[in-house]
Amino acid sequence: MTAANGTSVSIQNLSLNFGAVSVLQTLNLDVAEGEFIVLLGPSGCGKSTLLNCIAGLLDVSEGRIFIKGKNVTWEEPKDRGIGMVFQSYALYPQMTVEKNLSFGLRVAGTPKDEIAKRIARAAEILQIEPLLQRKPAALSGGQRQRVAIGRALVRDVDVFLFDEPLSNLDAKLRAELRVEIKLLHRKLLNTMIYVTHDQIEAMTLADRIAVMKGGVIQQLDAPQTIYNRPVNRFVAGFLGSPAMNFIDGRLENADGGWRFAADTLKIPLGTYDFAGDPTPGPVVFGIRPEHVSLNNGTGWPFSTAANVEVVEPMGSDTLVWLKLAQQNFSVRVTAERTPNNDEAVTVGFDPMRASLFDAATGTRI
Amino acid sequence: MTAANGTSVSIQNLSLNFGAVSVLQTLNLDVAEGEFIVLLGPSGCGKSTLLNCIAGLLDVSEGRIFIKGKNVTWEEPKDRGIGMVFQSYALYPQMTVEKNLSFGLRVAGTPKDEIAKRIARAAEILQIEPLLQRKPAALSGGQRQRVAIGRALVRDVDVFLFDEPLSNLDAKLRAELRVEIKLLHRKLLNTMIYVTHDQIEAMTLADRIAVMKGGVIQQLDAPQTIYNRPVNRFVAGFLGSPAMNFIDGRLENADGGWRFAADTLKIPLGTYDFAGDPTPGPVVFGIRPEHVSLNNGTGWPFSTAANVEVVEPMGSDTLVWLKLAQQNFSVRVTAERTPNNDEAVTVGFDPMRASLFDAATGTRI
Amino acid sequence: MSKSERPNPLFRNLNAKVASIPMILTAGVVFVGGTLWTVLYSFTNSKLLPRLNFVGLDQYYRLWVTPRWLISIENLLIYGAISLVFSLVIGFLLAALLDQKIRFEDTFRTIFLYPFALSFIVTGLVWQWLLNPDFGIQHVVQGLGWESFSFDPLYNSSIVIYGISIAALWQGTGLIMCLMLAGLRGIDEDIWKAARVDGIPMWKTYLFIVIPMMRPVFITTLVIIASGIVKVYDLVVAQTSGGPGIASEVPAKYVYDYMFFAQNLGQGFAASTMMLLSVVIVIVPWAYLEFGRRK
Amino acid sequence: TDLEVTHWWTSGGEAAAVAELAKAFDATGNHWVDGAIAGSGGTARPIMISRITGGDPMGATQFNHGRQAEELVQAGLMRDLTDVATKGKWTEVVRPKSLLDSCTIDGKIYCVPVNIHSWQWLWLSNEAFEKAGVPVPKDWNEFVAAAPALEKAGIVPLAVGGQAWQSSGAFDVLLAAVGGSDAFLKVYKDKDAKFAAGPEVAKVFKAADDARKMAKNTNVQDWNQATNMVITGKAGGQIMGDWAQGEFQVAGKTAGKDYTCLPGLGLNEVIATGGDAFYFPLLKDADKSKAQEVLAETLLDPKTQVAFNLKKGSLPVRGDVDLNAANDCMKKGLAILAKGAVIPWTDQLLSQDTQKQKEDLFAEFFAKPELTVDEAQKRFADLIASAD
Amino acid sequence: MSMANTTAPTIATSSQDIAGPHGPKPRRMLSRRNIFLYGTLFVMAAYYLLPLYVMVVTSLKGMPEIRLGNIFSPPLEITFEPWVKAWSSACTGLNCDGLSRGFWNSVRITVPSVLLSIAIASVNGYALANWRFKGADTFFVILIVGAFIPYQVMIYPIVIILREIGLYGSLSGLVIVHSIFGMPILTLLFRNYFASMPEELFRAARVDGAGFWGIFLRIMLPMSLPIFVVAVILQVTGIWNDFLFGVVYTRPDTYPMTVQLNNIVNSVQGVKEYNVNMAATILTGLVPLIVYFISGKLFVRGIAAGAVKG
Ligand SMILES: Nc1ncnc2c1ncn2[C@@H]1O[C@H](COP(=O)(O)OP(=O)(O)OP(=O)(O)O)[C@@H](O)[C@H]1O
Ligand SMILES: Nc1ncnc2c1ncn2[C@@H]1O[C@H](COP(=O)(O)OP(=O)(O)OP(=O)(O)O)[C@@H](O)[C@H]1O
Ligand SMILES: [Mg+2]
Ligand SMILES: [Mg+2]
Repeated sequence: MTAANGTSVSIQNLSLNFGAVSVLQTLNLDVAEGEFIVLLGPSGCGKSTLLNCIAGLLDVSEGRIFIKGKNVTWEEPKDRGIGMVFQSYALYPQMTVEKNLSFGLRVAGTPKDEIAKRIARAAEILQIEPLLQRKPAALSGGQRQRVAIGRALVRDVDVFLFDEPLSNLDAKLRAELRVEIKLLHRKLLNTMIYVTHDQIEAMTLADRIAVMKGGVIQQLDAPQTIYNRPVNRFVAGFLGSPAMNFIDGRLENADGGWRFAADTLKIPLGTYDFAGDPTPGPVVFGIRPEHVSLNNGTGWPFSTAANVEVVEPMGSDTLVWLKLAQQNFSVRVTAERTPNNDEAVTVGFDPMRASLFDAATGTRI
Repeated sequence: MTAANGTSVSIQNLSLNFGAVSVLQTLNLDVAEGEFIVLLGPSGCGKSTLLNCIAGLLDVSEGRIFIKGKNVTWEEPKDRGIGMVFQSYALYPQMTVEKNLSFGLRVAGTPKDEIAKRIARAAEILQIEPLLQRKPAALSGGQRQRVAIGRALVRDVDVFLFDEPLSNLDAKLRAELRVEIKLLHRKLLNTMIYVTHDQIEAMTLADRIAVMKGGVIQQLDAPQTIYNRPVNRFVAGFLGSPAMNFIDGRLENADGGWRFAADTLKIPLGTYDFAGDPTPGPVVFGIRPEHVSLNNGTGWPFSTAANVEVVEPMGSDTLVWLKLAQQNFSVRVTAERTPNNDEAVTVGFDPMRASLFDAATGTRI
Repeated sequence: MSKSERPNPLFRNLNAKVASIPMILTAGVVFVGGTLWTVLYSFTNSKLLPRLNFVGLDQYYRLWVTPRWLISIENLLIYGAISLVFSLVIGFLLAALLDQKIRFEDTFRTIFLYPFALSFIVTGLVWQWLLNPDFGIQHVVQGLGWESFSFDPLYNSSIVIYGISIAALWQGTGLIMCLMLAGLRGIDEDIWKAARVDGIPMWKTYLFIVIPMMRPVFITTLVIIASGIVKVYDLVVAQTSGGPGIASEVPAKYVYDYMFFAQNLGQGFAASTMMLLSVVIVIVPWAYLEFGRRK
Repeated sequence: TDLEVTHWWTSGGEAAAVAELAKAFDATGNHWVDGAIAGSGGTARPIMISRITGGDPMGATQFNHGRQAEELVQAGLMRDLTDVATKGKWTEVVRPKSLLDSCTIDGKIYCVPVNIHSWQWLWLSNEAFEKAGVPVPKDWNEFVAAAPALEKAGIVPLAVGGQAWQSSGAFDVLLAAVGGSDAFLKVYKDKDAKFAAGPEVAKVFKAADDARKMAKNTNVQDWNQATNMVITGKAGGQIMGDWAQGEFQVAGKTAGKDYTCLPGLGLNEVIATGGDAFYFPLLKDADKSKAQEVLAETLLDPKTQVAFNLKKGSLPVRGDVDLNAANDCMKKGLAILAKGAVIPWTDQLLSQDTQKQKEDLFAEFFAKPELTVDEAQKRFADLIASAD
Repeated sequence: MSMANTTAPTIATSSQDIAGPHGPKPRRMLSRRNIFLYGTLFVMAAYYLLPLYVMVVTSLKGMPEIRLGNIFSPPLEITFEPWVKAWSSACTGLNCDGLSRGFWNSVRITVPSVLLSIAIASVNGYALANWRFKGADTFFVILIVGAFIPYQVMIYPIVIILREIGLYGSLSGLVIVHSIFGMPILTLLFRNYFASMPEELFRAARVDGAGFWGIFLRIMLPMSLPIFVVAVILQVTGIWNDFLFGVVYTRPDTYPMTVQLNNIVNSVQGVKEYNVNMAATILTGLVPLIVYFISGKLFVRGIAAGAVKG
C-alpha cells in the first residue's frame, strides 16, 4: 500500500529478535524491479536472518515487508512469489535432480507437461541436462549448486534470494559460477537479493551493495562508490583484499590547508574531497594498497621514504609490507617490480584516493 | 639414516592404498630443514592422506618416512616430533583454551612450571592470552584456528603439519591469519608442511610448492617458477585467479620460425622459450589474464582486435571477457581503464609470457 | 486477501498444533490428568475401588512408618546408583571395545543385545538358578575344588539388591551399548587424530575428550535408564519376589502390591505419588534446561 | 449362551479341574468361554477388577474365598444370588456352613464356594529322616527336636520358599497348631491386639523362630521348588497347603511310604476352610444373566463337585458327596472335615491389606535373623490392632 | 631370491635401507592389545550367553533330568518335546494349544500398535523439532516425566478414560494404550533425530510450497528410515513382550501370546515344567530377535542420527 511503485521488494522498519537478542533493528531497504542487490557483511551480522524474513521463514518482530507492492508480512513462504537458494544447497537427498527441480511444481499441482517444459528450460540454462536422473550424492559441489539454483528457477518467481550460494566451493569453481549467475541475471532480469561475505562476489555481481554490521545496514550504494567512498571505517576495512591501510593520527590545520599528522608523518590533504566541514581532532587515515605506488618517480602529491619489512608474493601481484608512522602499511605492486626485504623505498600516493574517518565515531569526514 | 643431511622430512617411495584404491603412488619428497612446503591440489588428490602418513595417522602401504634422519615409518605419532593442525581444528570442545593447549603436556608428565612457561610463550606468539579461560564454543573461527596452532606449538616439535587450516574462514580473516602464519614461520624457523587448495595461500606462504593431482606430485618448485613456468597444463590451469586463458590450436613452422595457429589467429613465437625441441602438431596456448594488455599502444610483439563481451569489476581490478579464435579469453585491467560492453579493443601481449602445452599429454613444450 | 495484520497466534502453525493433539492429549489428559487423579485418591482410604472418602495424610503417615517402604526406597537408591553407573560404564566399555574395528562386530553386538528381546518372566528364573548356591555358579565353582567359594547374591539379604543388578545389567546393557556405539561413531575423526598426535593414551582420550563430547547421547541414555530404574518391577518379582524377606523390595513393587494384592488403592497411590513427586523434582528443572532452550 | 469365566487355574491339574466345570456347564446347553490368567490373584485380580469396573464384565469370575470382592459387591457391581441359593437350599448343603458366611453380605449371597483348600499340612520326607537316622516325626515338636540330626546329615530341616505368602502362611498354620484354634480366632477374628502381644502368641512366635532357624538354608523361591527339596530328600519337611500333594504324585511318590503328611502339624488337627469361590458380575444381557444362574447351580451340583475336586486335589464344599477315589492325605482331610474341626481361614477373616502387611512382616521375620522374636511380636500386635 | 630381485630397484641405492622399517607396520594377531580386546569381549560374551545356554539346555531336557538339578549339564537325552508342547499343546486353562494360540493375536496387536505409536511419535517429534509452537516444550517435558510413571499406577485412570470413550476391551483401546506409553521415549528419539537434520532442507521445502504434511511425508519420511528402524525395534520388543496391558485392556479371545507365556510359566499351583517354560520364552523372544537380526546395522546407524545431537 505504501510501497513505492516500481519497487520489487520493500522492507519497512523491520526488527527481529530472538528472545532477548535483537538481530535486526528497524531496517529499511527498497529494491527496484530487476535489481541485483548484494548483502555483504561479516559472519553473524544478520544477513541470513534478513533473507529468511523476506522469504517468510522467520516471523518478524516488528515492521512490514512488501513484495511487488503487496504486504506479505504474514504470508506463507510459498505465497510470496520468491525462490530461494540455500547456503548448504538443501537438495532433497532422496530425490533425483529432476524430482528435486519439480518438487515445488508438483506440490502446487502444475500440469505434467508444463512441469516438463519448465525443467527442460532450467536444465538448459544451467547445463545440467545430463544430470537429471542422478541423485545429489552423485554430483560435484558445483553441479549441486546449479541444481539448487535450478530449483528456484523453475518456480518462475519474481524475486530470487541467494544465501551465500558459493561459499562452499573452491576458488576456481567459485569464479566460474559467479559468471554463470551474472549471465543468468542478464537473461532473466528478475530481482535478486544475494547474500555473501566475499567482497569479490559482491563487487562483481551487484547493482547495489548493502554492507551490514550488527543487524544494521551501514551503506547501500553502487559497488564502486562503496569501494571508493566508504561511509565509515567499518565499510572501508571490510571491503578490499588486501585490506585498506589505516593510520591513526590527527587532522590539523596547517599552512592555510588541512593536513593529516601521525608521528613524524605529515600528509597534506589539498586534493582530498571532504564530506563536510572538517574540524581538527583525532582521525584515521585510510588508503588502499593498490592506490599506493612504490619507487615510481616523484610526481605524487605525497611521497615519503620507508623500509620494506615483508614481501608477500601473490602470483600476479606482490604485497609489500612496511611501516609508516610506526604502523603497518601495505602496498600492492606488480610481480616484476618487487623490492627486496629491507630495501629502502619511496612510497607515493594521491590523498584524493584516501579516506578520512573520525577516530571516535568512524564516520567519513 | 640414508636421508640426506639437512633434510628434515624425507619421504621415499611412499605408496598408500585404501583397499583396492591407490591414493598415493611411489611418492618421493625431501623437505629441507626450516623449509615451508605447501601441498596444493584439487579436492581428493591425496593431500590430507599424505599429511596423515607423515604424522603416522595412517599406515603406509609401501615406502619409508624419515624425520630428522630417523626412520619413523613405524613410529607412533607422538614419537615423531611433529605437531599437526587439522582442517576442522579438532579442539577438545569441553576444555578451556588453556586445557586444550596443556592437555598433551600434562599427559606426558611435563612439570607444571614448564607447562605454564610454554603456554605463556605460545599464547604470546599467537596473541590469545585473553582467551585462555574460554571454551572453544566461545571463540570466533580465527581464534579457534590460533588455538589449534597453539596446540601444535606448545609441543616444541621440529615439524609442523597444517591441513587446510584456513579453509573454513572468510576472506578477511584468511588474509590476516596468512600473515600470522608467515611471521610464525619466520620466528620459529621450523619445518612446515602446509596443505591447501587455495593458490593465494600457496603463493604467499611457500618456499616451495608441491602441486599434486591424483596422488602424484606434478611439480615441486618455488612459487614463481610454478606460476610462470608450469610443467603441464594441469598446473597452469590450477594456479592463478582468474585462471590462465587456454586456446586450442596447432604449432606450426612458418617463415623460418615457430608460430601458434588457431582459426584465423596466428601468434608468432619468436620470443617463446621452448622447453625442448618443438615439433609441429596440436598444442594448447596459455597466457594469464594479467599478462595481457588492452588498448595499450602497439608496442607488443603480438596484438589483435576483439570485442568486449562481459565486464566483471572486482574492486581493485576488472576482468574483461572477450573471444579469441572463438574461445573465451579474459584480460585483467585496472579499474580505471575499464572498457564498456561491446566495445572494440586491441589485445596485446608478449608470447614470452605464454606457456605452450602438448595437446595430448599436457606437458609443457 | 492479503494478511497484512499479525494473525491470531492461535492459528499460526495450525497444522502442527492439530498434529500434536495426540501428544497434547496424552500429556495433558493421561499423564497430568492421571497423575492428579492418583494424587487426589492418595488422600482417601480407597480399598479395592477408588472412592472419595478422604482421610487426610493418613496414607502418607502409614507409608513412612512402614519398614518395607523405607527399605524399598533405600534399595531403589542403591539399585539406581548401581545400574546407572554400571549400565553406563559397561555399555560404554562394550561400545568402545566394539568400536576398535574388531572382527565379528555384528555377532558380538547381537550377543550383547539379545537379552533385551527376552521376557523377564523366565529369564529371571534362569538367573535365580545361576545364582543359586546349591546348583548354580557357586556349586560349580566349589565342585571344581574351590570349596570356600561363596557366591549367593540372591539369597543373602545384605547383598541381594546387588545380585538383582547382575541380571538387570545383563538385560539392559545391550541397548545402552548400541546407543553409545552410535554416539562414538558420531565423533569427528579429527579429534582422534589430534589426540594421537598429542600422545594422549587411548583411555584418557575416551575419558577426558570423547565422553564429554557425547553428552547428548548420554542424556538420551540417561532418560532411558532412569525411567527404567524408577519403574523396576518384574526384574525383582522374577528373581526374588522381594526377598529374602523384604530385603529386595522396590517402590514400584510396593505400589503394585498394595494396589492389587493388598487391595489398598489409597496406600498404593500415596506411594506412587511420592515416587512421582521425586521424579518431578529431579526431572522437570533439568528437562526444561535441556529441552526448553532454543535450538 | 456363551458365558466368559475368568480364573487363575492354569496348571495341568487345575486346568483339568476347570474342564470338569466347563463340561458340566456346557452340558446345560450353554457355553463356557475360558479366560484363564495365570500368576495368582495378584496378577489376575487387577485384570478382573479392571474389567468389571471398566464396564466390560465377564460372566463369572473366580476369587479367593473371602473378602476380596467385598467392595465390588458394595459398589453394586455384583449379582445377588440369594434366589438361586434359596432354590438350591445352599444353606443346607454347603459344609461347613461358615463357607457361605463369607459369601453373605447384608444377608444376601453373592458367591458360590466351590472347594476347600487347607493350609494345615506338614509334608515330611521319609527318606531324609532315614538318612539322618531319626524316626519320622509324628508332630511339630518331634520335628523340631529332629532338626539338629537332619542338619548334621546335610539336610535342610524345613523348606520355606522365599516368597512372602509362604512364610506368612506357615506362621498362620503354626498359630492354629501351636496356639490352638481359639488363639487363632482371637487374633484374626476378634483382632485382639492385647492377646496377640501376650504370652500365648509368644509361644507361637517361639515356634516360628524355630521354624526360621530350621529353614535358614532353603535358598529357593517357589513353593514347588521347596516341595521338590522334600521330594528329593534335600529337606526334611515343608509346611504347605494340600496342593503340594500334586507334586508328590507327579514325582511318583506314595503317601506313607515316601512321604508323610501331618494335618495341623500333628498338634491340632483342624482344617481351615480357605478356598475358591465364583462371583457373578451384574450383566445387562438377560440371556447371560440366565446363564449365570445355571452356572451357579452347576458349580454346586454334587457330580460336578466330585469331578472337580478330585482333579483339583481339594475338598468338596458339600458333605453329601462320595469321594472314594480320594488318596490318603485327602482322606485324612475329609475325616477331619467330617468331624467338624474347621476354622475359617485368613482370607475370610482379614482384609487383603492386613494380609499383605502380615506377609511383609513374616517375610522379613523368616529372612532376617536380626529381627528378634519380641520385636516381631510387637509389630504383629500393632498390625492386628489396626487390622480390618 | 626372486622376491629380493623384484624389490631391488627401490633399495639398490643404499644397502643400509634394508635395515630400516618400511611398508606397513606389522600387526601381530596376538599383540597385547588384541589379547586384551578379544579376551574382554569373549568374557563378556560368555556372561551374556550363559543364561541362554542354560535356557537352551534346559529346554532340551526331560522333566526327570531337570529334577536332578544340574542346570549346566548338557541334556543326556535331547528331546524337542518341550518345544512342541510350548508351541502347540501347553494349556491355558481349557485351551491346550500352546503359544500358537496367542501368536496371531500378538501379531494383530503388535502391528497396529507399532504402526500407530510410531506414526504419532514421529509426527510429534517432527512438530517439536521443526514447528516449535508456544507451549510445545511444556508438553514435551510432561511427556518426558511421563516416561517415569510406573505403568501399574496408570491402570485405573486409563480404565476410566477408555470406559468414558467407549473403547474399553477393544483392540483399538489397547492400540491407543500402547501408543500412549510408547510416546515419551519415541518422541524424544524422533525429536532429536529431526532436530539433527539440516534446518535448511525444511526451509527449502517450505519455500517450494509444501505444507506441514507435505514436508513430513515427502521430505522427512524418506530420509529417516534408520530412526524408524530403531523405533520399530524398541516398540516391537516392548509391545510384543507386553503382558499387563495386553491382558487388562482386551478380552480372552484376543489375548496376546505373552498371556499364554505367563500362564505356562506362572501357574502357582501344580507342577512347573521348566523345560517348557524355557522353550516358550525363547519362542516368544524369536520375533523381536528376528527383527534385531534383520536390522542390526541400521539399528546403530539410526540411533546415531537420532541421539548424537541434543
Ligand atoms: N535461533 C537463534 N537464536 C538466537 N540467536 C540467533 C538465532 N539464529 C541466529 N542468531 C544470531 O543472529 C545473528 C545473525 O545470524 P545470521 O545467521 O543472520 O548471520 P549471517 O549474517 O547470515 O552470518 P553468516 O555469514 O555466518 O551466515 C547471529 O549473531 C546469530 O548468533
Ligand atoms: N578411508 C578411505 N577409504 C577409501 N578412500 C579414501 C579414504 N579416505 C580417503 N579416500 C580417498 O582418497 C583420496 C584422497 O583423499 P584426501 O582426503 O587425501 O584428499 P585431499 O587431497 O585432502 O582432498 P580435500 O582437499 O578435499 O581435503 C580421495 O579420493 C578419497 O576419496
Ligand atoms: Mg548466513
Ligand atoms: Mg583434505
